[in-house]
Amino acid sequence: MIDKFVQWEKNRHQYAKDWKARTGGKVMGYFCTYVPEEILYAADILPVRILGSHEPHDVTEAHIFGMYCPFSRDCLAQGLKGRYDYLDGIMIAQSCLHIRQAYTSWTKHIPVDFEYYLPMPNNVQSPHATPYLTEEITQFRKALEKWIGRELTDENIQNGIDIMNENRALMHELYTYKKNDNPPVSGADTMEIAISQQMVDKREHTQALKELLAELGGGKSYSKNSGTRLMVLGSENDDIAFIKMVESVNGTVVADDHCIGTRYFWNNVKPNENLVESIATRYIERPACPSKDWIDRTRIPHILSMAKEFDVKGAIVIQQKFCDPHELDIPAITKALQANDIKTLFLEFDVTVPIGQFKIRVEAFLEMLQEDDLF
Amino acid sequence: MAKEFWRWKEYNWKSETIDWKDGNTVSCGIDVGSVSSQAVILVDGELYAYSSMRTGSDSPMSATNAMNWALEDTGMTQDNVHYVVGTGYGRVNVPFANKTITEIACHARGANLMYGNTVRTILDMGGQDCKAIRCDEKGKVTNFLMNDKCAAGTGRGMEVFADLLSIPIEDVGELSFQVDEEPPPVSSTCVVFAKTEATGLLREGWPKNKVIAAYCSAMSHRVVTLLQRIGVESDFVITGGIGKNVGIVRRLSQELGFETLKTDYDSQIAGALGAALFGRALAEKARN
Amino acid sequence: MSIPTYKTETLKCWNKAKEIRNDFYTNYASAHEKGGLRWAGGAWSFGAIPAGLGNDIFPITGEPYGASIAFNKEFSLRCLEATEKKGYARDLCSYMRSYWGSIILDEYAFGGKFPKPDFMWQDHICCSHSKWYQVASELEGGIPTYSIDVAVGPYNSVTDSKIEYLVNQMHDGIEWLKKTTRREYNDDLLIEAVNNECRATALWAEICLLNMTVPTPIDEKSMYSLYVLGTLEKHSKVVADFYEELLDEVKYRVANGIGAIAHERCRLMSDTQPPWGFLSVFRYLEKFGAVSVGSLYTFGLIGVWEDKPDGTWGPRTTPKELGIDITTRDQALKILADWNLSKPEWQHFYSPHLKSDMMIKIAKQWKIDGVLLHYNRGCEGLSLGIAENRLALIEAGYPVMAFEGNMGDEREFDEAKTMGRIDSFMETLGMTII
Amino acid sequence: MINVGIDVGAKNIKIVIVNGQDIIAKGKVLSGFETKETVIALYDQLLGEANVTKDQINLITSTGSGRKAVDFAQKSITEVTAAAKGATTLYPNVHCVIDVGAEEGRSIRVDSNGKIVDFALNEKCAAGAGAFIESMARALEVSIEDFGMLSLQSDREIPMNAQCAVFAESEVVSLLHSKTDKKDIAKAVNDAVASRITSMTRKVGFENDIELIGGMAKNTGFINALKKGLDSEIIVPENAEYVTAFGAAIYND
Repeated sequence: MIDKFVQWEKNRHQYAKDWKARTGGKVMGYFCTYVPEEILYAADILPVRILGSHEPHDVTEAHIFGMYCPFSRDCLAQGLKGRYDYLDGIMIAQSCLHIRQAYTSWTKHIPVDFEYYLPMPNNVQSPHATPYLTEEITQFRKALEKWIGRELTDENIQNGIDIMNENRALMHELYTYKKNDNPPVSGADTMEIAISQQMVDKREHTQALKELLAELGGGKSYSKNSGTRLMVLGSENDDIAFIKMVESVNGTVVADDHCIGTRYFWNNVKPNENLVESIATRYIERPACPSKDWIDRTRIPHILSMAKEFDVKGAIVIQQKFCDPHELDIPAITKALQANDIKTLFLEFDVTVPIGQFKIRVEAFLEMLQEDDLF
Repeated sequence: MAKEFWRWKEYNWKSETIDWKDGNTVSCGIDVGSVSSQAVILVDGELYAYSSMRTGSDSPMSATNAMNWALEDTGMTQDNVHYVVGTGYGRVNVPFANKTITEIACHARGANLMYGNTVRTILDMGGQDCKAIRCDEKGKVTNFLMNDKCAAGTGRGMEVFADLLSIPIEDVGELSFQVDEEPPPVSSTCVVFAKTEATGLLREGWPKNKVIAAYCSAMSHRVVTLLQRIGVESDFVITGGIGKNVGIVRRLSQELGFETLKTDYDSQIAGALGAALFGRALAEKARN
Repeated sequence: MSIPTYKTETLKCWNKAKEIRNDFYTNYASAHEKGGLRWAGGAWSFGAIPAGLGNDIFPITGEPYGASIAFNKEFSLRCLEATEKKGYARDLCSYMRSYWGSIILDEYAFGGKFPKPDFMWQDHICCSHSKWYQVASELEGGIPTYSIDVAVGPYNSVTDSKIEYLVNQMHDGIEWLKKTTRREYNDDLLIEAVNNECRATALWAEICLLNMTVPTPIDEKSMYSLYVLGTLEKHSKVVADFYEELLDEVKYRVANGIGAIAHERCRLMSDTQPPWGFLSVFRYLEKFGAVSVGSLYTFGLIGVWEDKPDGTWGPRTTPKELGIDITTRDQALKILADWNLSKPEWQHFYSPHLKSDMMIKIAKQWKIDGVLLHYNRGCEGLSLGIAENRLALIEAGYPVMAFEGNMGDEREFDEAKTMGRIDSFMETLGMTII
Repeated sequence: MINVGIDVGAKNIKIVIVNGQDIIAKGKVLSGFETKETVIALYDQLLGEANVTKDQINLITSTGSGRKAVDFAQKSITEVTAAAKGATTLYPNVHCVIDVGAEEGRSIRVDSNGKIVDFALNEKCAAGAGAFIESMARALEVSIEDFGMLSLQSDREIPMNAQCAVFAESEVVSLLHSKTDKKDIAKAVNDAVASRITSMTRKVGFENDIELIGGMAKNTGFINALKKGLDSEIIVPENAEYVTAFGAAIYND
């Protein structure tokens, strides 16, 4: 069953092309998980998150100054190389400045039929953020209606909400299995599922998840791994090769706080009479991206409770090189974790990671966590 | 390159007092580093013999060579060794290793024996990276940090320098103090550019010693910042090749305000020694 | 090529500018002695609002303070390293790292211990701005902090709901200020401050406009020391009045053909903050007869502009000039929000293409021969999209020299290499040292 | 008219003596520390080879990072200008000059008249230059000459992460330890440097023809990687490392 998700993730572009051919629908490429996909599903548009490919490239230096995060440069590279040539539209929901550059260069050099910048508020801790975002999503809805040439009814919106909610709920259920002493799904496989969740039609993804969960319910396990329980957290991370390496040296990734993974699906829309407002509320209240986590640090209690819930022994703190928002959180989060007897290993990610050099650190970290009697 | 000034001397040593045949457990640690490889042989935890050699591009070979050289005129053969632990960059390629353990754990363990159980902070300046390690009284790692991005402050950097100035690497430290006053540190962070900067200074007529001093202080300063990020707690020691470079060691402890503990052991064998100690524990564990 | 020669004269109001700057930093430090209050925040923050708490409220703005630290290389390095030791990344905003370092070392760049603010008042223009003070507050052991989100999109897309989002946060902010400082709030002081801010920022634009003249009356190197006052207290009467005085002097220079440099024969513009410790770069350019007449940064960060009917750029018409008499708090806040959202240097946060258009506009209107782009590792916000700006400028036919550096971390600026690069660039423009 | 061009680079000093545009003598020597003395020695030797006397020399032009040391040169120009001049004189259709020396990589875009339109240089780190290859060659224990050939025998793609020469060296070491074939590593290194240079070249924007000059022009594996990266043919003049000195020699207002 896992293989289905792996295939989706590996052949993401082919999948989208086939989906288009099959449904005749439009595909929207999006940056950042603050994009309200509910509205896109309401409009029968397939949202596909723009991600990098983890190959060294030499096409972005002319467009993005090298001091910005490698992930945003890797994303733009995919566009410049024509890998997303099937997109009908491109959009971004406002978060950090880094990824914004990938979007602005994209709109200039890889023009598409429809482009949209959604000014997602940063002050999510202000009571005025929700009404403001409600209005912005309403404007976005109007722009979409204009583009697709039809009105979006409340039934459509409700439908979009249902599709997203069901899929997010099932991911939650999957994660409950990762609380087991021997999680039936490895961290690497979980990541495959989480990545495919952001590019595959949620209805298909939901179907596959149901089948997988049925298997797990029946006691099936896809993982022999029962190593040291680890949490990964920090910047965007879809580096499966890295997770595989960690699990190859007897670590097991059981939890995460990444925008691929829990931050993407942790909370759901609680529909009320004003559907758009209920969507806005969901995005304001979701586990925050560090660029929006001020003045209070809401991420710390969230991460600590997750670490407790999943019985985490150590945390690997991942940061995309030059990622300012995370650089501004990591010292505080590390301090909080260590104060709660959760040791941390900090690693800086680039487009590709030096597995060899990182392996030493991960192994040493695991040796540090292991209770052995060699002393 | 006529003479390679950057090369560390290769050497081996053997105890005159211990007869390995009297020992119950003979354990061996092999540290295949990126620049040099060491083999250490312990008899019941007592240092019996060791060797240090340059790592070749074929690491299994380097491991075997180091081992054989340590065994030289001991009458001991590999079969007499009960347990071998491999560590270092090339640890996975020690053909005859029973187990591998990272050099971070091994350096802490080794330092614990070499300098005593009061050691809390270890600076391992290896060939290509620089590790700051915190450990407890058992020599178990509690935290560690490695330098990223840039190699200024690694053994390799110093070697590039020794070569540029045609000064044997062993002499660099002492020479760096033969200056009237401490010059400002070289500003460039990139080893390659530091080299250019040094060339420039020499062209301006700076004496070699002064240039060396400028580089040593730049290097120790970079390392100090790394150490301070993880926090230095005494006792503080420096292992690895650079541990022998007084030019760095003295400046370092000066800036840190910490004296580094001295040891009669060769600071370069800390990793292999730690590995051998783990080897002994593992061997005895296997027995009972 | 024949080399022109112009009259030069040092600015008369130079010392006055210095005075105002020094007063600003001493007033902040000594505020408590006079029973006043201290607040810390960014140069972009809505300083006009705390002004409503009384006439004894003294701010310190983080960016110019960080720049002041950069001028003192010894102190700067100690600050940066103190911050690194605490585990903060070396590639973060160098103003912010210097500012934190000053707190950690508990040393004030202007003598004595670092004066703790009573509260922090910020706005969130880049990823770092609110979090700068989030961390600063942690380092200070917990200082009440308030920050306003202004990220509602470029000015050309502003709607009532966007303005409302800002204004609502401002209203809450005023209540928060009252609660935090236990002071009454005076709307008249707010209104006065808003009017001063509009006046000062429009005046600065008018001053910059005069740099269209050949020879340019003031060069960018001097402008830095003058525009900085706006980054300290753009809402204060002192600054607005000073800009009136400065405008008169610059007009006098234009009228009398007084130039910034003696042999102006090549007009450059720059972008992003310079490496503050190395303004020598500009001196070096003068040897070629090249002068930087400004940048979107010096023009548009404190200057507020608008498109004039003839398509050129000019100072934005102030509410007073429009005959608007501000009478209520809400009206003042709306105007303050709208005014700040129209700030040119704010637009590029949404699109480098908007910035390229403005830069090309400047290049045309100010008769620019070449552009120096400082790829500034120290500022994530202003370096945003700089690579696209470079492409656009070259496409528009302007020679560009890009150099990497850092406004506040000299370890990331290679002076010798940059000078070498300038040699090459000048050669390509057909210029040699005079 | 007999002119001289002296290129004082980070690693080598190159001198070219021309009669008009014909090279009548050329030579190179390690820069060392006594630059001026080294230059004079080589200069005198070349005068002999060309058998011309000092008073026959019309103009001496110095260039390169160490050009200031040549105080007897009447003229001094930057390596960017000299490289463009030399390269476009040899091949007038060239619109893009790539110059990769020991410690600097440069991409220069020129118009049809050989005028420089834009140029880019590698920043604080030496990863985009020859010194990088040197330290890699040392780690592989092969000569720099063999390095290029070696890399041609591989068709594997291994990404190199480290941008720092010394760190890349340790990455190479761990590749060696993981039993990666030398030829594959050599290719990975050449690809890494080529990709740096390709980026820089894309930054200045390139049109054909492209000409590669400087010491790295001897590294065939690098040239291949560069062709692949830019997806274009690349002209490599003979005596590629003398082109900058040549450009200085024939440069005059």
